[in-house]
This record gives sequence, C-alpha cells and structure tokens, in this order.
Amino acid sequence: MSEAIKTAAPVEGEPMPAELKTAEIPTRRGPAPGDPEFLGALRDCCRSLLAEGHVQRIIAYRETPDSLRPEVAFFASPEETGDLVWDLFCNTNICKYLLDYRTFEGRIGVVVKGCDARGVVQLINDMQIPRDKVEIIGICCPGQIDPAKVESAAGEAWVSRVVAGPDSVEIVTEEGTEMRVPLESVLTDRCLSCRKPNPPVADVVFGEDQKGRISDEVFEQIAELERMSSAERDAFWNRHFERCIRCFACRNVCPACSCTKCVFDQQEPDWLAGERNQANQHFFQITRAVHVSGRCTGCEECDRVCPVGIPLRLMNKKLWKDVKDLFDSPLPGTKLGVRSPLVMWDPKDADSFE
Amino acid sequence: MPVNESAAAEAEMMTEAEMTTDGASGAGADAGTGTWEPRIVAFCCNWCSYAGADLAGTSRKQYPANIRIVRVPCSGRINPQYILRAFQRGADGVMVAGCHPGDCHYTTGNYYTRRRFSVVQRFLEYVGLHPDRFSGHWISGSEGEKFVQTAREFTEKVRSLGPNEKMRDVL
Amino acid sequence: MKRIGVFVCHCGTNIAATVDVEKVAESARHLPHVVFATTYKFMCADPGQKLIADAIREHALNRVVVAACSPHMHERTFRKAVERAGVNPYLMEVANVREQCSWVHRDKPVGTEKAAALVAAAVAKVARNVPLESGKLPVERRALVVGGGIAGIQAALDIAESGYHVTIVEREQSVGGRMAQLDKTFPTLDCSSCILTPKMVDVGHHPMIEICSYSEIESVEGYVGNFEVTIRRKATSVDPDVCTGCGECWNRCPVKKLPSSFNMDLGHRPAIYVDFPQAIPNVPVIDRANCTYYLRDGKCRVCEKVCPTKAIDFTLEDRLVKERFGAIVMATGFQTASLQQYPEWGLGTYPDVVTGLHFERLVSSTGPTEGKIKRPSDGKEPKSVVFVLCAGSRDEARGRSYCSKACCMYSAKQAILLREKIPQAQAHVFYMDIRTAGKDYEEFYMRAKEEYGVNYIRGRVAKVYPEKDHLVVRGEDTLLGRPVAVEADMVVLAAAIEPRADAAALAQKVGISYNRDHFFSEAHPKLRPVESNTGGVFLAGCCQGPKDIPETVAQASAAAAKVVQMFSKDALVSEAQLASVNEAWCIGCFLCQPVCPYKAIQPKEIEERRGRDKIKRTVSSVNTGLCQGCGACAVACPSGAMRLNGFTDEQILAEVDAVCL
Amino acid sequence: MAEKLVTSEGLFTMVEKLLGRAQVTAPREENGIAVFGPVNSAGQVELDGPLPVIPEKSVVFPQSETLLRMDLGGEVPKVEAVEPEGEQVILGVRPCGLQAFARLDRVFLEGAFVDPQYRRRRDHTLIIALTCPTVKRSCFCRAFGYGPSDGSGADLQLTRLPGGSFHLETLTERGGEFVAEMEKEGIAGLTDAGAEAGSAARAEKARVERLAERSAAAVSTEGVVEGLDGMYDDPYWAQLAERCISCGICTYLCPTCHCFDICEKARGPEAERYRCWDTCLFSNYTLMAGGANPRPTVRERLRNRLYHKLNFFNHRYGEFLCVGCGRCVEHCPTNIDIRKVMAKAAARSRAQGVSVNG
Amino acid sequence: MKLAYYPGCSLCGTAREYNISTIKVSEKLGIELEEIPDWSCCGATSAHTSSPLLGVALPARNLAIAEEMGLDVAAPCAACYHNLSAARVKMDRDHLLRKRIEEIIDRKYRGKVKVLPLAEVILSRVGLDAVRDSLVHPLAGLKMAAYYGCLMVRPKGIVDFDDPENPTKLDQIMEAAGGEMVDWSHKTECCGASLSLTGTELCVDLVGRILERAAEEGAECIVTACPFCQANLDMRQAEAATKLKTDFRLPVLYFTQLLGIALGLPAGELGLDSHVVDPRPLLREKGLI
Repeated sequence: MSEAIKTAAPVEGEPMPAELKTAEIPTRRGPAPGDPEFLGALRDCCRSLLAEGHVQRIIAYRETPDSLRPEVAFFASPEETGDLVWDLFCNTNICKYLLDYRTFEGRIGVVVKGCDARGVVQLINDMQIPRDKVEIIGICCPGQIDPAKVESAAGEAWVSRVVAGPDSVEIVTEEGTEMRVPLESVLTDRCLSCRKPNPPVADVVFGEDQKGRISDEVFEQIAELERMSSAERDAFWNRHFERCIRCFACRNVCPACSCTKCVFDQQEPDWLAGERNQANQHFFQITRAVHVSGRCTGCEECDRVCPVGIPLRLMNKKLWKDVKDLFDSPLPGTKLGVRSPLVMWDPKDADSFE
Repeated sequence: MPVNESAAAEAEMMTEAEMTTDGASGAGADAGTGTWEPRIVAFCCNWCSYAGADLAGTSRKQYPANIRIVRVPCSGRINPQYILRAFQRGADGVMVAGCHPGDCHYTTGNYYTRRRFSVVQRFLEYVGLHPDRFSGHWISGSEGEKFVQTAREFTEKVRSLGPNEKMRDVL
Repeated sequence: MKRIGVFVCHCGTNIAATVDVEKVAESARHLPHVVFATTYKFMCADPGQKLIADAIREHALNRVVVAACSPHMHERTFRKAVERAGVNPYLMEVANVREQCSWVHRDKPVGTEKAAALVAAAVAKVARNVPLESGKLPVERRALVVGGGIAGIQAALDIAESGYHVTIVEREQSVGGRMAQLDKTFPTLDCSSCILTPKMVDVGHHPMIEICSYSEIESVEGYVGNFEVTIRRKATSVDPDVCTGCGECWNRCPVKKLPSSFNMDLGHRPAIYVDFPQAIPNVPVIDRANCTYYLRDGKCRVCEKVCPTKAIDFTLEDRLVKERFGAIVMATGFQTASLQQYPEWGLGTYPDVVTGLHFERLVSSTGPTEGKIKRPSDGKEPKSVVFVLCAGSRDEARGRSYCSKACCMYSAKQAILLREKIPQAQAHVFYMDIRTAGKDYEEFYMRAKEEYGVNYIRGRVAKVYPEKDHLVVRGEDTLLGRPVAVEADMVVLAAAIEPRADAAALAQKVGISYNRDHFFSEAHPKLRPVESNTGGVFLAGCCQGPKDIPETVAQASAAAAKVVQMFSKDALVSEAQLASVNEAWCIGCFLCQPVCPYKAIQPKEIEERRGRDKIKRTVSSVNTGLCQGCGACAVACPSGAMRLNGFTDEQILAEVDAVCL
Repeated sequence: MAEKLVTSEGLFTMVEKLLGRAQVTAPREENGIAVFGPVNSAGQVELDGPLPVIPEKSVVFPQSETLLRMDLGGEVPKVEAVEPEGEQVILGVRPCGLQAFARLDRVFLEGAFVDPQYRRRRDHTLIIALTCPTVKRSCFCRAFGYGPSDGSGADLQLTRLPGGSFHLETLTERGGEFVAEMEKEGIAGLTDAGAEAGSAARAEKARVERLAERSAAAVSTEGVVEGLDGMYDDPYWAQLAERCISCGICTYLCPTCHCFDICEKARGPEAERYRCWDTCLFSNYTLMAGGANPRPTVRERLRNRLYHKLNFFNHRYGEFLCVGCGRCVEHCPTNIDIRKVMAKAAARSRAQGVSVNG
Repeated sequence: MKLAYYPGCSLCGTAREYNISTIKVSEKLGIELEEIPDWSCCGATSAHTSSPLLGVALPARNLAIAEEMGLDVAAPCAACYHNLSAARVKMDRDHLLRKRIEEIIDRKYRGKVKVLPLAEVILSRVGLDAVRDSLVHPLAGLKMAAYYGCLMVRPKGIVDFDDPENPTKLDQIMEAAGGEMVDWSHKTECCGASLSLTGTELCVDLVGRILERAAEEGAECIVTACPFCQANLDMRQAEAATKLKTDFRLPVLYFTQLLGIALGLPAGELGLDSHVVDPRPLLREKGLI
C-alpha cells in the first residue's frame, strides 16, 4: 500500500480490530497434507486446542463415507475430533460460518486453506469478528479436486476411493477398476489459477508454502472482453445473466457479504423486484459485484457454487484489476487492519470525469 | 477502454447548427412531432452543479429539455445503484455532476465520488453499457455555460445512440 | 393518510410564459395522494404563502409541493410558511420549474410536459418525507476575523462593540492593510491614514479585540458555531509585552537596504522593522531571512544591545495556537495584478512604469520620497505622467474578464494629486469607459477634468517604449480616430485588483467555495452578499470581489451584523437533514466511518433481544452536532443501514422513478 | 400404442418442424452446464448430457409470469387478466420430470381452486419424454416407486438405442396425432419400429432400471413419514441447519417445488401483477407486517423444506414431494443430503418401534 | 529528423540568399529537408482579398501533398508560414470548409500535418545545445537587433510561433550562436512593407522609426526571418536616413546567414553579396569573414 494514500486517519474512538497480532506467520508448523502423519497431526492439534480450552468450537470437515463431498462440521468436544478430516475434496469455504459466532462466548478454531484464510482476514477487517476470538489453523493447499470431474472421469462406474499423489490422482471404482489421471485434469477450476494457496495470517500452519498455479487465463478472457465492442459485451453478459435463477448462493457464500439485511432482501426501498427479467438480473449482478469490490478476496467460491455456471470470476477479477490499477491497493484479506480502498481517497487519484 | 470509433465519428459529423436545436421533452413520442426523444437523468450536487444549472437558467441559456435533474446534497451521496435504477426505469442516458475536486462544500465528498465512479464507469462499460450513455462532470456554481454545453453534447450523443434497451424495465 | 397539496407559481410571467401552469396543476391532480392542486401568480409573496396556509386548513393537507423557482431561492421561505400553518417544514418539497425548466426551454408544450414531470418527482419524493426536527447546537460566542485591513478592522470593531470577543489574524507586521498604503482617498480627498489610524488605535486598545499580527491560519476544523482554528503565530523575535516601540532597534539596525514590500519595493527598510510609523501593534518584527544573526549564526545582535527594555529574544519559535470560534469573517483583501502577460507596457523592464499602488507610495508623506513625486529611475520631478486604466481588467483573452471597479476613481484622484503637487506637470489618462458609479464620484471626475485639466484620451495603450530620456506612450484616440503618441516621464498602470495569491488554498482550508478568478463565492449575489455557502463563514471587502473603501466598510459592518445576529441567539439551529442509523440493519462494519469529513461517526454499544437471549453488539451512531448531511456515509454503507434524512434512498428512488416515467 | 423408430436426423427435422408451430423447450448446454431452456434451432438440443440443472417445471410454472394488467389512470380503472398463449413442446423430459409434473398437477389442478395459468400451459404442452440415459450415484428415483424408463404422464417417449437412433413410443392419442402429422409431412428418418428395435429399446430400459436400482438401493421411503412425525423438535435439525447457508439452490433446482410470491409492478398509472418463484429458505418468505417472522432462523426454514418434501405433502396427497432426481444433493454448496435425512427419519421410526407395513 | 521543405516564391526569387543559407545551415545541423514536389503558391498574394476560399485552398494543396509525404512542413518565409498555418487552423475549426476544400484541391486532407518556421525547427527539434556544440566562429562582439515583423507572430491563435508582444526565439538562437542581442521595443513594429509601392512616404517613415530605435539601442545590424522585412528595411534605409538627417548603416541579414557564418560555412556560399547595405565590411571588421 503506497503511503501516498491519505486515509482518513483512524480517530481515537474508531474501533480498529482489537489488537493486531504482530507476528503474522507463526512459528508452529505442522506436516504437509501429502505427508502420512498429516491427518493425525491435524486431529491432535484440534483435540488439544479443545481439550486445553484454547477454543470452544472448531469448524472443519467431517468424513462422509459414501460420497466425495466431506461435510462441514462444528466440533465442540475433543472426542468428536476423531472423525475430523482434511483431504483434497474440502472445497467449501467455511470462513463465513464465523458470522454465526459473532455473539458466541468463547474462541472458535477454523481449519482453513489459503482462500478461506483470506476470507477470515476480510471478516476481521470488516469488524465482524475480533482477531483474538479466532484460532486460525492454516493449511498450505496443494489444490482442491472437483468431485464432479472425478465422477465424469469414472464414467458410469461409481467411485469408491481417490488417492491423490503430488501430480496425479488414482481413482478406484466400486467394480475394482483403477485409473490414473493427471491432477490438473480434475482440479477445481479456481485452483488452476490460484496464486495465493498459503494462509496469509494463521496461528498454526500445516505444510510448506506452496507456489500455487500461475495462469493468466482469466485475465486474458477479461482483456478479450474489453476489446469487444459494447454491443458484443452486452450480448455476452445478457446470455449469461439470463440464466441466473436468483438463488443468492453467490451472496450467501461470500465472506465480503456480511450484511444481515441485504439490499436485495429489502421491501422499502424496493431495490430488486422478484420478476425475472434482464433489468433485475443486471441490477442484482452488477450491484453484488460493485458492493464487494475493494473487499473481494478473490476466493471465487461464488463462481464455484453458482448452479447455472455464470462466470462471476470474470466480473470480480475485472473489478479487482481496476481497483488495483487505480488505487494500487493489495489483494483484500492478505493483511490485517486494511480498509477497502473505496473508503479512502488520494489527491492524485485518476479522474474519469471531465 | 477503446474509444468507440463509430460514435466519435458520428458526433463529429454534427455541425454547430445541428447542435443547438432545442430538444423536446423526453422519452416516447415527443409532444409535437412524434419523433423519439432521449430521456436523460442528471444527478447534480446541490452546492455546485445544481447551482450551475440554476445559473444557466438565470442567464436564460437554452438546453435540451431531455435533461431531468435530481438534486442530492453532495456528489458523494450518489449511489451507483441509482444509475442502475434510472436505466431500469427507462432513462437512455445518465449524468453525474459534482463540484471540482478540492471545491467540495463538504471538503472530501467528491473525492469518494471520483474513486467510486472511476471503478463503476469502467464496470458499466465492461458489462456492455455503451460508454456514451453514462458520463460524469465537475461543474462549479459559476459554470452555467459548461452545464449547458455538457447538457447539449450529452443529449446529442445519446440521441445518436437511440433508445437504451439495456436494463430497461418499463411496461 | 398522506394528503398532498400542489401549488404551481406563475412567477409573474417567468414561468407562466413558457409553461402552461394550469395544465401542470391539472396533471398534478391525478398523482397519488394529491388532494389539492392550484396555481398562483406569486407563491413567494405574502398572499401566496397565505394561500398555502388556507389550503392546509381547508383540505387538511399534511404535505406540500411548491412548483416555483430554485430551492436555493425560496425553500426556506416556503418551509417557514408551511411551519406557520402547522405542518412540519420538512414535509414540503420545491419543484424547480423556473431556473431548470421555464427559463431554459422556450417551447411551451415541451416546457409544460417537463414541468409536470418535475412536479410528479417532487410529489413522489414528498410522499416519502418524514417529519424532521432541527437540533440545537451550542454557539461559541467568539469571532475570528481573517485579515487586518479596513474590512477586518471595521468588522472587528462592530462585533466587539456588541460585546463579543474578536480575534484578528493579520499576516503582516501591522494591521492597516491596503488602505494604510494609500495617501488620499476619493471622492473627499481626505487623508487615508487620518481616517484609518484612529480605527487602528481603537482596534489596538479595544478590550474585546485580540490582534494576532504576523500570524496565519494553519487549519480550520468543525462547523458553524463550533469552529476549531489553529493559528500559526510566526516568531517575531521581539517580546510584545516588554517592547515599548521606542524605535531604537530599527533605527540602529545595520542592515538598511532591504526592499520594503509596504512601499512596493520603492523604499528600503532594516532587518528589524515596523511597516509604517503608525503601525499597530507598534512592535517590530525581525525578518529572519535577512537578519545577520540568523544568516551568520549569532553575529551582530545590535538590536539586542540597544534595546532599552531587553525585548529582543532570538530564540522565540513559531507557536501553533488552537482556539474555538463561533463565526469567521474573511477579510483577506486583494493584490494588484503582476501584468506579466502585458510585456508591451514594460512594467518590470522600464523603472518609470509603475502601478497605482507604487504611485500612492510616491505621493504619500510616509512613503520613500516623503510625498514628493519623483521618477523611480533618476529621482527627477516628472513633467508629464500618463495613467493607463483597465490595465489587466476587462480583458477576457488574458484571464480577467471583470472590471476592477475602483481604478477610474483612484486614477482621477492620483491625477489631481499630481497636478496639486506639481502644477506644471501634465496628466494624461488613457481610458475605455470612465465608471463613476458612486455618490459624488461623477462630480470628482468633472473636477479632475475641468479644475485640474487632466487630459482624458479615449483609447487603449498599444506600446510604451523609452526614447532618449523619456518614455513614449503609443495608443489610439478613438474619438479623433487616429493613433496618438504621448511623451511621458512616468506611466502609472491602474493594475487589476485580484485576490491574494493563496486565496484558493485558504478557501479550501476554511471550506468555502470560490469562483474562476479565486474571489470567494457569496451565498447569493443579491440576497446574501456577505454570507458564504458555508454556515458561519462571512465575507467582507475585496476578497469577495473588487470594490472601493465605502463598499468595503459597508460590507464589513453587514458581516459583523450577521455575526452578532448569530451570537444573539441562545443556541444555533442545526441542520435537520442529517444521517441516522437503522440499528437493526447495522452490522458494525464501520465502512461509514472513514468517509465522514466531519468525523461524526462513533461506535455505540447496544443490547438486543434475539430469540430468548439478550446480546450486546457494537453499531454505528451519528453525532448530530458534527454531521452536516453530505451523505457520503449512506453510500459507503452496503446494506443502506445508514440513511440520510431528507435524501433517503426511498426518496431519491421515488424521484428517479417519477422523472423517468 | 404404436412404436416407431426415428433416426437422430429424423428427430432433428421433427424438432425443426415443431419450432415453426410452438415454443420448444429442451435440454441445452450453456457454459458447460446442461439447462432446460427454450431452443430456437434443433442443433441446440442435447439429449445425451447429464440431468439438466434448471428443472422442467419452468415450462409449465415459469419463474415469473404476468397475471393481471391494470390501468388506473382513467376515470374507471381498467383491469384485465393475462392468459398465457401459444403452444409449447417440452422435449427430453426424464421420468423424474414426469413425476414432478404429476406432483405439480396434484397441487395446481386438484381441489377447490384450479390455477388457470397452470391449466392453460399444461393443456397446451406436448410432452416428449426421454428414457433416462444417465443414472448417477445421486439419483434415487427408484426409491419412490418408479424408474428411469417409466414414461407415464408423457405424450411420447423416446429411448436412445445403441445405434444412435431413437425408439419412439406414443403413449397418448395426443402423442399419436402428433406422430401421424409427422408421418403425413414425411419425415425421412421416421419408420415403424421393427421387432429388434423394440427389443433393443426394452434392453436399454432394463439397463437403466438396473443402474437406478443400484443407486437407490440404500434409500428407502420406509418409515420416513412416521419417523418425521416424531422428530419435529429434534436437535438434529439445528445440527443440520448449522451447515446450511440458506440459499435458494435446493428449492429453485427442485422440479417439484411450487411456492410463489405475488408482487405488483407499477409505472405511474399503469401496473402489472405477476407471480414469481419464492423459496421457504429465504427469511422474507415468512416475514409478516410489523417484522414478525414465524421462521426466524435457518433451522426452522430448512426443517420446513424437508418436512414439506417428506411429510406434510404425504399427509395431504399420500405421496412424497421428492422424486429422487438428486439435483439438490449434487448442487448444495454445503453437501446437505436429503437421502441422509430420510435414513435418519427411517431409523428414528424404527427406534420408536412404530410398526410399519407398506 | 526529416521535414517537408516549402521554400515559397520569395526564396526562389528576391530572397535567394535566404534559401541558400537555409539549406546550408540545415545540412550542418542535421535537418533533412525534402522539397514538397510540385508545390504551388502559398496564397500570400492578395488572393485572399478576392476570394477567401482561394486564400485557404492554395496553401491547403501544399499541406495535402505534405500529408501524403507524411512529414511536417518547414516554411522559412514568414508569409508562407503564416498562410499555411492560417489554412490549417481554419480547416481544423470548420470541417465543412475542410470537406469543401478537399473537393476543390481534389486531394484528401486530414489535418495531421504541423507547420513550423525554420527558427522553431532549430529551437524545438535541433535544440540550442546542438547549435552551441557545432559553433566554429561564434559571432562574438557582434551586437544584433532581432526584428520579427508581423506575419510570424500575429494574430495569436492563427500563428503560435512566439509571444505576439514580446517574441524572444530569434534572440535565443542568435545568442546561442555567440552574438550579443539588443533588447529593443520595436521588435514587432510594422515596417510598412505592404505599402512600399502604394504609400512609399509612409513606408519610409515606419522604416526610419525602426532603424532609429535599433541604432539608438546600439545595434550594429538587424537580423530577421522574413523576406518582406529584409527587403523593405534594406532598400528603404538610405531614404529613411536622409529623411531623418542621420546616417545609420545597419546591414539587414537573414538569421540563417549569420548562423551559417557562426557554424563555419564559407561566406561566399551565404549570398552576402546581394544586399543593398553591404554587410561584409562590418563582418570583416568583426573578423567573422
């Protein structure tokens, strides 16, 4: 953040996040996910946190025997952590559950990969939960696997087990057949261009810092869109927005959307009507994107959960690119205590007005 | 954003004479001749651009009646959602006007306007709104002429683009 | 039940000429909640306001829309009228169908349709207005006057005489400003210092007036009634309490030859100086940039040695003083234009080409030549002097389109002074139009022409160039229709009056607006000439626009009256249209806080029942004393929990919907 | 009923002919996702893809449709009902879709009030079913007493044969009329199905039935209704709801969900009244004037949805409101699985020893 | 850097020496001048009084050809520079006129080409440092008065070469050439050239006034960049001297001639022999030739 940014200096009374931990990356490190003792070490860590009363709840994942989609679980007692699990199918971003714990007496542990951790930091920066109330158990994420891709790779057969190697994946089906496919072919879309797989802020971190996968595919698509004429872009977005069924899943998973009474749910003023037409689709999509701009951590959970496959990442990343170009601000969620650049100003700001 | 060649060329074709025709009232059939008239909503900040518009009035400067002004205390009060609402309800062009940076009656109001709309303007173009349909201006209380000039140019630009279909939700 | 009354004004013919007011009223009758609609010739006049009151009573109206001139003109008037009739003043909206409709669209059907739409918008908005109460604000009954010239002095005296404390902040060593530099004043030719110095003495000794000379405004925070101003008391190196002003130091100071800016660099002054003999406060200051003690670390110290009362203290530093004021009067005066864009006149290249202020110093008894008019080049007595009017003024192409108002008169005065002091000298005046718009001004101009034989040549000066030992002024005599060349020993340019160089920066510090030429903008040229757009800040003198001394003094007293009027009330009525928080929707993210220019947003602990248990959480809250109602916070708040009363989202959306129909 | 064989080209031309006369809705592919939506050229139809995400109900129960049009400007306010017009054809409905239509018919057409909009659309929609080509692990249609080859409720049924062409059965005389028309217009690929085409179709049907049997094996509706009767205040719902983010995916993707909201849309004197889908997962669904809300937290809302699917509907209509299509299982962002809820309910009913017989 | 060279009729006629010295100086300073093929009159004649359209069309044709060459135009003669620049500005402001002119000259003209007097080329594109570096005989001790005249500096907006009231660019160039410039008040005073035949008496008065001021300020010669001024001040000098009963001998040279000497070009090639008031004695006296 260049010091040229003249933020309205925090005034005495302003409630900055309680006390910011100075050492952001802790000393305690655990084994990496690929390592055999990883799961045991993770369970021990969680159990001891609960047992010693450091935390009163841990949000993580629980094994689901017959499906490749582990359930989000809320562990309250040390014993329960027996079936805590963390594998490469933990796509769900669990940081937003912290909002249900705003008034919870006690501390909460969260097992988070890089993108989830940025969500936690953003919630702290938005003052939804104080930093000292969250125990961040970070995992350097090698990339998550998309269960749908594995199932389509297995075709008709049912998948019983998946063994993930460093760069390839072995799929074992119920009928006993085995097949090996490259890891890249089954990774979740967002992980293919994930630049920051490591939690920026954590109390304990499992695994060494991962490089992540650098791919400018999204930005090339955005550049290509920018080169189009406005009529072509209009057609492009009309075709995608037309499919939106207004399920609001993208809003409900987003760590930057922490309002209890969202503008889309309000009757007075009547911002968004129920009718499904292009006007309301545009209003919803544009307003959602603009509201989170400057605070969107780029976790692309919205893009992942959208049932009708609207390319939300093309909108979020475009806004993020513009905010970065215009105000030279860091990726939200990477540093504690950082406010959105849209609530600051600088005399030398670019000016799009005449 | 690459300047849209066609619109710039069309605007250039206008001679001075065509520019000063006194536009008629608003969207839909014009009161007299039945030709289509663009509807333009202008959000003006009370202290500068609204006063500029008033000055244009006191100096009896003529400008197209397509412009309809909504007064806000400061350009910092203009929520980007109002722009979307205006287009939803049938506006063909939306203008935002505030005090020149540094002159804001509330000292920093228009600095936030500048930041918000430098992002929102690019994003509106990105999702396919024609760039000539939305524009922002710094117009001070003593710039009646600039208000008139901006009103005329913007109306002609929008007129050349025809009715806006994007986000339109009228019966 | 909302019952809205619509009143469409004819405004004589201003509206009715290009807008069919009956049709507008008719179309308004069909709008939702409108139960009464009528038109009247002059809504702002007494019968018009009475019409509103009667209609409210007869039709039990609880909301009113007046379609008339700009809210800037009569929003206040109609609010009071509605309040007198028992309806909350904020349940009234003005539709601007004059400045923004009838005056700018001549085509009647077009104007009528637009007026109807603007009325529909106002009706839609007023339907969603809620009654608002304006709050009470404490008033700091102390006034700040920025600038110690005649405007500042007069304003300060009037306020102090009404019993309130006044602080004058003057940048120079002494108060007096431009007027102190003048010799005689028109039209009475009485001596400037004779009428100024008594006022300066009054200011110097008035118990309620504190003079901060050699000081500048560092920063201004707060708002009307509660300004917090930081004043930078520049270090004078002289202790004012001890110094008696005996003059030993500035007479014996070895550094003699510094150019005296008070004398427009025609005379000299020592390193420790007072601007002019009648200076108030009569305490010298050390010009640290040229004093040997500061230049050659600690040498000289003559002034310290000779000072009988040991008042010199080289170690004094600048002091930042923070004080609270209820009102500010801006009286920062003017400077004459540098005329660099006019090389053809040679101001700055030929020494005998000077401006009006230079001439004043030459002719003034306290000036460098003790009142004897001498040519700056060789000190000879000029036998022919050419005065050039509109030097830099009324010249759109080179930046100043306005008329500087006082030059015609002071040039005539200077010509008379020249003829009095050097009877055989000949005075020529090149002019475009002589403007004598004041009492006894025309007569004064006639005396200059007939009694003193000043030669007026109607035409602009094209070029001034030296020839042998004198200057040649080439111009045109438009009445004779031929070019003319006048030999002159001196040329006096009536340079344009412009605001101080740092006027814009100061305006931004205080938070007032200024126009293209950097003169401070008055709230309304005719109706509120001495108020700025910012509450509690008033304007007096040339900082608001070129004017002569009588007008300046009148404005100063007017500004003082406004300040006293404000202080006379027990509390200030604060803005009613302020921000307020819907605590149920607020999630305590405080995105609203950094955008508030007045730091009016603080956290607030609240208790809430959720289900069976009670929970405590932090939400945002607005300090109605500080909030000025700009609305930046309402947009920064994603959920709309932060609302700006008077301009809520519902109201603005209602307007947008109605306008787009 | 008559059985035909139609090549994929033949089907292609049939669709082109249909396009001329009616609004055709079929599965098509958008940005890698299969959705049911209007098609304007036969090429867009994708019959082999996975189960479309947006369900078939949008044809007969669109997400928003205008009910009334009003003009209040004049002396006498004018109000006129808006009747849906035109013919519709929905192609590629799978048996779970057909079952869903049957559920919607129970709601919209039975009882005292028949929904005119639904009635009009339902009567003017030709339904061409498709034997389900792909049964996924998340499908459990068999659990509800029907299988992926059960074409009941459709006018025609297509079954993809290994060779690429389709076996076409006409199930209603409306379907028959359509086939006759097609024959009259001479569709090249349309011929009478020979014996071996019939047996190939039956073989294909058997194949998918076996697959469906396997995926629904672990799922049974035994004791679900009874189990739920006893666990309304069970803490299980709070536990389950802790994971739910209360979005609208499960309800808007569910082919049988039929809740809607009615709103007005005013533009000056003119206005329209329309209805649009609503979901009990949103808090606004039960928000009352004054701010009261009988279902304030996610727990009540999630419980309500599951009870409506597996209990309330059953008490009223004697059948489940779930057809086992698996969309909610696959697309729930936090993997809440209705099959597990059924298993839980069944276990609870066994534990309470409630005797269950068929 | 390369420019389209527009000599104009004077430089091919009476102002031949301005043409030679311009070409020589340009070579020395690395300015590549490519003469505009088939250039025609620049409209400086009284054409524009008879038909304003013609006054624009004539220069416009040359501009169009230069635009086809893709080069900016260098026009040493003040009158050519004035008219080419005026045409360009008028067509920029009124695109209907531009379309009309395109029909007349039957060529495309898009207004992409700039017009520069030679002095501007030296100042902004070569740069004074380059001039100082390539000095051979700095004009030490030579006191010059730079005379700008009218066409190169007025009216503002049509020509923007220098400040209309107080131009200094020629002074800067000649100072860079080592000369000593006189600051005098009649730099832009009218010399009456356009009345030299119809109002000779008045023309002599105006010339006399200019030369008298220059002499009074101590100038030893006059430097100019306009064939009109050079011819008029040079030819009328004798009559003016007799009329004012003084005898000043002020050679009137083109700035490129003196610059040529300063850059070490042989005097013979600079056309110093074709002046009424012979400059060579003064130059020899100063040791420059």
